[in-house]
Amino acid sequence: MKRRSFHALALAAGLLASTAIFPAFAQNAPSDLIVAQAFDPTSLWPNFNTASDEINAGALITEPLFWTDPKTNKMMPVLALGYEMEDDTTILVSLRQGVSFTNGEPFNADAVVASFTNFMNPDVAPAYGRYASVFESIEKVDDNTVRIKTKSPYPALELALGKVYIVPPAYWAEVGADGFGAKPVGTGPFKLEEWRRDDRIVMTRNETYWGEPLKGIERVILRPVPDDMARAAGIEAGEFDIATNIPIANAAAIEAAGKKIVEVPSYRIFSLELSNLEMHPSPMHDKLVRQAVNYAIDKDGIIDGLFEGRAKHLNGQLLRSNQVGYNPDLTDYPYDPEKAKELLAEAGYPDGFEIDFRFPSGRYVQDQEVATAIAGMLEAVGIRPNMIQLEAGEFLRQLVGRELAPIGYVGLGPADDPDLQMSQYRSDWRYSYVSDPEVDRLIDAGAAEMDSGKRAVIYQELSKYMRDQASVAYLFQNVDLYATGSDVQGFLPRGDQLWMLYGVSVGDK
Amino acid sequence: MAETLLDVRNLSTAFVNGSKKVTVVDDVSFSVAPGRTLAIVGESGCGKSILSLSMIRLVPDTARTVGQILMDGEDLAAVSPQRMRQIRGGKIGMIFQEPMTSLNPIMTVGAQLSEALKLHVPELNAAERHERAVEGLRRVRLPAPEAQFHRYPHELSGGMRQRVMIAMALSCEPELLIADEPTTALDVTVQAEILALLGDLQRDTGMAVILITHDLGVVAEFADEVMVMYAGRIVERGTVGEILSDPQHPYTIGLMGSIPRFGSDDRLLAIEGTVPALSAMPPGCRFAPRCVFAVPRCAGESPVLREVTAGHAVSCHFAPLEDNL
Amino acid sequence: MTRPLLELRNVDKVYGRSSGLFRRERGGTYAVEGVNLSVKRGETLALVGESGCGKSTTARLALRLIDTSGGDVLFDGREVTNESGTSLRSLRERMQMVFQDPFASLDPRMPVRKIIAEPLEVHSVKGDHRARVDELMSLVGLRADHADRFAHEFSGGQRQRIGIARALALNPELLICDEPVSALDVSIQAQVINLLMDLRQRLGLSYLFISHDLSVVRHIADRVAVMHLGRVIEIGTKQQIFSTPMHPYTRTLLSTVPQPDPARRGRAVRIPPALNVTKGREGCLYQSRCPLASDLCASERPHARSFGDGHLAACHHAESLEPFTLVQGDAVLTPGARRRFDLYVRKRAERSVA
Amino acid sequence: MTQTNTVPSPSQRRGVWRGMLKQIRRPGVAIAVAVVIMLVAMSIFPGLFTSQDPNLQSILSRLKGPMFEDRSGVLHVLGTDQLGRDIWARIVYGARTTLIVSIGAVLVSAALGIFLGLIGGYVGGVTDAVILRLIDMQLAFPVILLVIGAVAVTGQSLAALIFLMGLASWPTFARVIRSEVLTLRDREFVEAARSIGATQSRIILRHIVPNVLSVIMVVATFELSTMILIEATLSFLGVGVQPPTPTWGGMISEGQRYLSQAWTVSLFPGLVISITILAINTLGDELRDLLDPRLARTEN
Amino acid sequence: MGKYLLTRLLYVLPSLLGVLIICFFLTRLSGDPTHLFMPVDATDEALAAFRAKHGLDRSLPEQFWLFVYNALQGDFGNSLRFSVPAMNLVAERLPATLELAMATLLIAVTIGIPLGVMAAYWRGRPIDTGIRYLAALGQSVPTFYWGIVSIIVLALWMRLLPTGGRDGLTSLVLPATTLATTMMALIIRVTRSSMLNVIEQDYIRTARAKGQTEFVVVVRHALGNSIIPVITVIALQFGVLLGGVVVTETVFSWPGVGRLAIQAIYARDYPVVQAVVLFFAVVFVFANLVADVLYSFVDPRVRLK
Repeated sequence: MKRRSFHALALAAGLLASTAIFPAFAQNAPSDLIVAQAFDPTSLWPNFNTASDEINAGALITEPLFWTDPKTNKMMPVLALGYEMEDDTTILVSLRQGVSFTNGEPFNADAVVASFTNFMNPDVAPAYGRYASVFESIEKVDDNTVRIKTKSPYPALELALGKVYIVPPAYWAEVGADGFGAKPVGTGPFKLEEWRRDDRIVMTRNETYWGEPLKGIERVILRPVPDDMARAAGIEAGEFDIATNIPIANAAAIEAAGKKIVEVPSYRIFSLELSNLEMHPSPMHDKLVRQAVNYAIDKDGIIDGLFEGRAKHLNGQLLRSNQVGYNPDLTDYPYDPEKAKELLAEAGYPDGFEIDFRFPSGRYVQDQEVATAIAGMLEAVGIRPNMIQLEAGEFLRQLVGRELAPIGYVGLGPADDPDLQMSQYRSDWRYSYVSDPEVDRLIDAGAAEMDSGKRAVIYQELSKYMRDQASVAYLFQNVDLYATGSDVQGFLPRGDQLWMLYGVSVGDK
Repeated sequence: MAETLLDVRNLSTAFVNGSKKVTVVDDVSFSVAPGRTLAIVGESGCGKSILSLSMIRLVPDTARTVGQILMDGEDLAAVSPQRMRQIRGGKIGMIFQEPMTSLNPIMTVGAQLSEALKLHVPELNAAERHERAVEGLRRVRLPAPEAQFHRYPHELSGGMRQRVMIAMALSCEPELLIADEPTTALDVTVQAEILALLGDLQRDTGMAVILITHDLGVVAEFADEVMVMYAGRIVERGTVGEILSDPQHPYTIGLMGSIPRFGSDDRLLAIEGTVPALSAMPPGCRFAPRCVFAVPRCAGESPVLREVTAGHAVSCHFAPLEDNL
Repeated sequence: MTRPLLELRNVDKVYGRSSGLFRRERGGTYAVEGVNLSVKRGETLALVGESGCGKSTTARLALRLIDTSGGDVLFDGREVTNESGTSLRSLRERMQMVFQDPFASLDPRMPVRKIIAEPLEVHSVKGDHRARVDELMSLVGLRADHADRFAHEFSGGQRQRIGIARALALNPELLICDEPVSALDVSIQAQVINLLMDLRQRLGLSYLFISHDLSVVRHIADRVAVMHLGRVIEIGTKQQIFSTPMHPYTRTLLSTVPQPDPARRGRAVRIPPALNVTKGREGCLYQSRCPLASDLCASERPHARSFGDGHLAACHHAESLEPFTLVQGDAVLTPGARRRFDLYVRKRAERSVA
Repeated sequence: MTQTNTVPSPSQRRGVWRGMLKQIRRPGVAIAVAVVIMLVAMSIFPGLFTSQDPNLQSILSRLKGPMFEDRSGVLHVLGTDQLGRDIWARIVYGARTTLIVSIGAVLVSAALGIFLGLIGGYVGGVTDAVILRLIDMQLAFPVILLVIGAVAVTGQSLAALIFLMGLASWPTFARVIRSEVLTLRDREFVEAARSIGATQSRIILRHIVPNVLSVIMVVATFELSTMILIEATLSFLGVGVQPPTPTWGGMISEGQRYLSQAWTVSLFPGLVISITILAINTLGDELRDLLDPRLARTEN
Repeated sequence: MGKYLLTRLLYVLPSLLGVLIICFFLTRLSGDPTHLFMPVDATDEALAAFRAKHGLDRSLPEQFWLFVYNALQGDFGNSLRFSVPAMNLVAERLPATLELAMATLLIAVTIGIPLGVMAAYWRGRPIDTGIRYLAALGQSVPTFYWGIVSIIVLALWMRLLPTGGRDGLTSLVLPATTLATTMMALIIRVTRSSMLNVIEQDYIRTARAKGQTEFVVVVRHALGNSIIPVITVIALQFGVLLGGVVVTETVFSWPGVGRLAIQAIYARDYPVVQAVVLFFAVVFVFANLVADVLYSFVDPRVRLK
């Protein structure tokens, strides 16, 4: 029996199913700069939080006094004109004149004093307590000058000064920190037009901006795109002009599509914490074992293989080559599994041992992969790691709770200063897994020294000592990958993943 | 029989499953005249329901039907599906056994009635349809037909539902009504009522009725002609008087003997054994394994249906029994 | 008079009167109301009525498969209503049930041997269960070597035999048969009826036999109780009920039974359909269908009155009923047909001997 | 009963299993059975299917396509993954973990669901109401969120994962079993068992349970495929089975990062999952068609 | 019916409360979240201040009572991360998620039901086999994999659709179809099995005996009667759908509740997790309530009293 009418139904349904509607999707105006980051900010006040995606967004509107320029690695004045030290603890900062906030409030010493006062109040800016505690007081000298006092001589002063973003005091008093975070007003090149949470932040050009207008950019649109693959696909498809945190696996394809990849050596240093804390009894208390771990790991394999060369060697130390205190005489432990086995035997573990190995998943670039690779290398010399994968939040909790032991895979990315960097290994620091009086002594010495040359010597000594002790297993320095459209010029982020659009232009080369 | 409304010739229906073929209705021929009632009698598994569905071509997809179904000179076995749809519900109405499940539970009585009208009397407008549907409900003596129109099947009792089914089957004034066990699921009191109603309606409209039943009592009350089926074949055919008063086939005799009657307290004359499975039909006479008169010949040779008296046909090697045994 | 084997005294069953957490209902539906019945030893009491009249409920109340809402059920003088646990189970050894649907009443996942042996297991009967099952199967006319098959491999009639075998496993005194043949084909039905009658004779069983088919009832019963909307409206011996029915409803039931008699053609009797009465159960529940209904019927519930020798009927107008004659069904066979029947009976007997 | 719907020769069908055996003659079913047998063999004797170590890594020969032969002459039939491990070997060895996790989770949820479903359906009343509320509660709690949240608490052990996935999925069983029991409870053969004096526990264990087993099988096959997917999704979200233990879901989620570079890395485990689920579903459908239970019977 | 709905809602309340309580303890058991919100090098004072501000320094029972007390007044606390009421965050992202869910439902239903009907109608034929395999395929590919593959193929290679974001109808297509695959597969299966059941019913034969066309028989008589299990499954799958939202929204940068949820879980933003879970639970309950109401429209035998 034929059931013709039913065939008709089937046909209609099939057509309905297959005919998706594909109208051309909205193209963005050429003068829009679309930036894809991983996360949507919680606040557009840069001092609300320390996450780079948030600071980057807020810093397009609100500006700091100083900014360390990644091109020169030198501090350049932004809202300040310069500073001079009256003594070891007193700084006189002169301010740029004729600048005003987009709501009409003038930028002057009062605004700076008010912003510093906010910054120094742990209730208002709790995230910056470590830097705020540096400052003793701030006072207005005249409309264009302020005097800042620190509690004690502080070598990383420029860094601290650069953290403070200047807000209009009257507006701030009116809306408070939360209100400001939602609707910031600043002196920067852009002002907020629209913020659709988790979707987009639209900023338009600040017509009264004091500096050079950015060529070819009328609007900046920040899009949170949490999935790495999607972000890479978006820049490849030309939907974004700038995308951050590009997976290495996608870099080649993006370049092949005619886009640019920007490689930025990160401040983030990757190592294995090999705990010798009393609370973590393990073979890692033995220097020979720690050295064995260092010999066992094929750094080249990781850097060239897993990262396709887009990572840097550490050269057996935790300071980067362009930092004060870098020791050019040190080199990486060579990859020598035989030596590692010998050392293990010498330490009394000819048959190796089993040990917990904790690592995050989803916190660092290819973290699970690197950890698995390292586990394989350790296994090869007889150290049988029991892999414990930690979800990102849990990982962070264990890190600061000193639970990431006996072996933990970490990538620490402190601010760009040898003291801040090395003091993470002081035995009493919250997440230090090194307990060594000599290390503590050298760290203290470095922190008290204001003279750059003398500091360098102390840190070089510290690095050498730690390498000999194999206090950690040295892995690599991360390289952050950014991608930009072919017509975006001058985009260069910093190693701490912060970027400004100063000097960026879109259009003709 | 003067004129013939429906003439079924050599109708066979078989289920085909891969290489297996199971013949459920085997070479059945009969005819019905206008205004007359033909009862098809048999137990479950005798093929009577498939026969009725074969006539209106509603057998499952796996079934194959051959033979002729002539109605008003048209061979229903050969007409187009479109034409067949016009005939179904138009010239031929059908009532099924289960009034509880034969009505669509999610449509009102009225909607289901109107549906048939819409299909076969498309010239009616909505108001006329409504009127005719209500009239149809009134005709089957459903109390408060206007109210019933808007009710759902589950709100009606079994008897009322069967009335609705009848109203539906008759709504387009069919020339032939096929009633498949229309009263089996009903209480005796309701059964009596429905049968009486069917009789009245048949008198009024002059339609022919094919009544399918296993109940010889129902046959006695309602049928003119009777056709007894066993295992897919006609075993005996005749007028109601011939079949009930003068049964010839051993199966018919056994069937009558199985019925407890108000007169006798004797042991029932049950037929031993069970109906053979469709897939395992005995060769020869299909009743032979259960037949008290069976001889080896029965198992090897299928008897033909032949007339013992005019119009009274029996399919048994020994018919008429008393002469041939 | 000896003590009846089973006795129901004023038994009620009401549904829907329970009060839930959020609703509080009153009234409810009487499935069974004020039923008085008794089954004597060796007797078959038939319970007849239309569907929904409460016959199956009554059977389940007797077996205490459901609890009564009021009244007493006595088995061999013991209160079934109050029994529980072991003593209830010991009562059940003596009182078993055969169910209507041979397809639904056998566990599809159990081989027949286990089904039949289950009562033996449940009641921890000692001895050889295997032999007992074989014995039971041959008793009900099944081949013992089929015992390892599953229920669905049997035909309807055979399944019903399995059900009967299960019910007989514990040597009960009373079988409650709930429409045991109504789902069967005519020819099979006759086999099962014959079996039940044989068993009664051989094992000295008593039956509470529930059926809507008056022909079957007439064939098998000693006494008959007619139920209508949850109440017994007439009870008496088979002769009393079939010859001198004293309730109009009984008469209607009797006259609507179709008989295989061509002389009856077109003579169907009509009565109005039953109405479900849940509210205002005042007066006679049959009044809406009754041709004799009067004001008295509307205001006063008729009580069962005796019409001699255990014949009770609940009708105000029983005395004013006209004499009743039932059309007999088999007076019409032609002489040839009679000869054929005789031949058939003879042949049948010969074959069963062989 | 008329014979309108009679499929020929129903009386010859002996139970589900014989029906199943008959169906095997159909090519689709035969393939499904073969796949399942192979999977079981793989998880018990992985060594029969590959001679390679699933965890042996070689960073230099990572992300190679199918039929890649490395320097030592080893042929990687399906290529290598992001750490240069043999994909086929990982698929073979991954079968065990994948099946252990998914079957384990199904067992946990079945045990819990069947128990509560039986109790709820058979006992009824307040108990049933409470169980229904529990079902509501569990269903309203998104599985993924529950597992992510709980894994943070329990840590990512295999046992915890199995337990949590099972815990999150019991309502499917409970609902189906409950409604099945509700209809069974009033079936005549259960009444028959009561009439011969069988105890409650006997009725549940001997009559109800055997009759819901087939439905349980159908639900279980369905749930099994769901579990494989949930495990994959959890791996994607970073809370799946611990590396380096291979699971198919984990392989997809690791491999998806290299889709633009080496799409085969995630494709092959994906294919294996599809084939597996196809096979399981085919068997499940076959079971369903044989038993005709309605998975989604309306509640109450 | 109003009374019925009210009763249903009353029944649901304990379930919702249970969900909230489980959620509360589950999140609290996952440890002190302070470090996740503060920089790793934050001072101890700042950490203490943060704890005090959000009541994290109190004992668990104390926190619980405070939580219950506030929750009863409709206050689910402020997000630890955003410092705004958690419910506001959910409410902000609600339209996006509902839009996605509705589009998904629409796609799954408009494709799934006809395919399921066709499979049942042509049971055992090649088209049935094909549709069943299609359904199995839809069920066997993880959502995230579909998502990424469709981004690469449709957005990157063919440039037909945007890779993500929420920008008009075109941006809805990919996430909705991705999310719809699993549900569609399930709808196909359930529709098929339900139709198989219904198509053998007596009233289908009645409709055919009336001379009704196959199309009307299938659509009006059969589909109408087989839709209830489908509705049930859709309502039940709403929970799963919302779970899928978590992944899909992340992959397609869809600014909805799912993404908020996953971020909140990773960040241990308790109040937001609670708010999201409660929201999911309420949506689920609501979906099932809608299903109940639909039953009574579809099937007159189901009466809501």
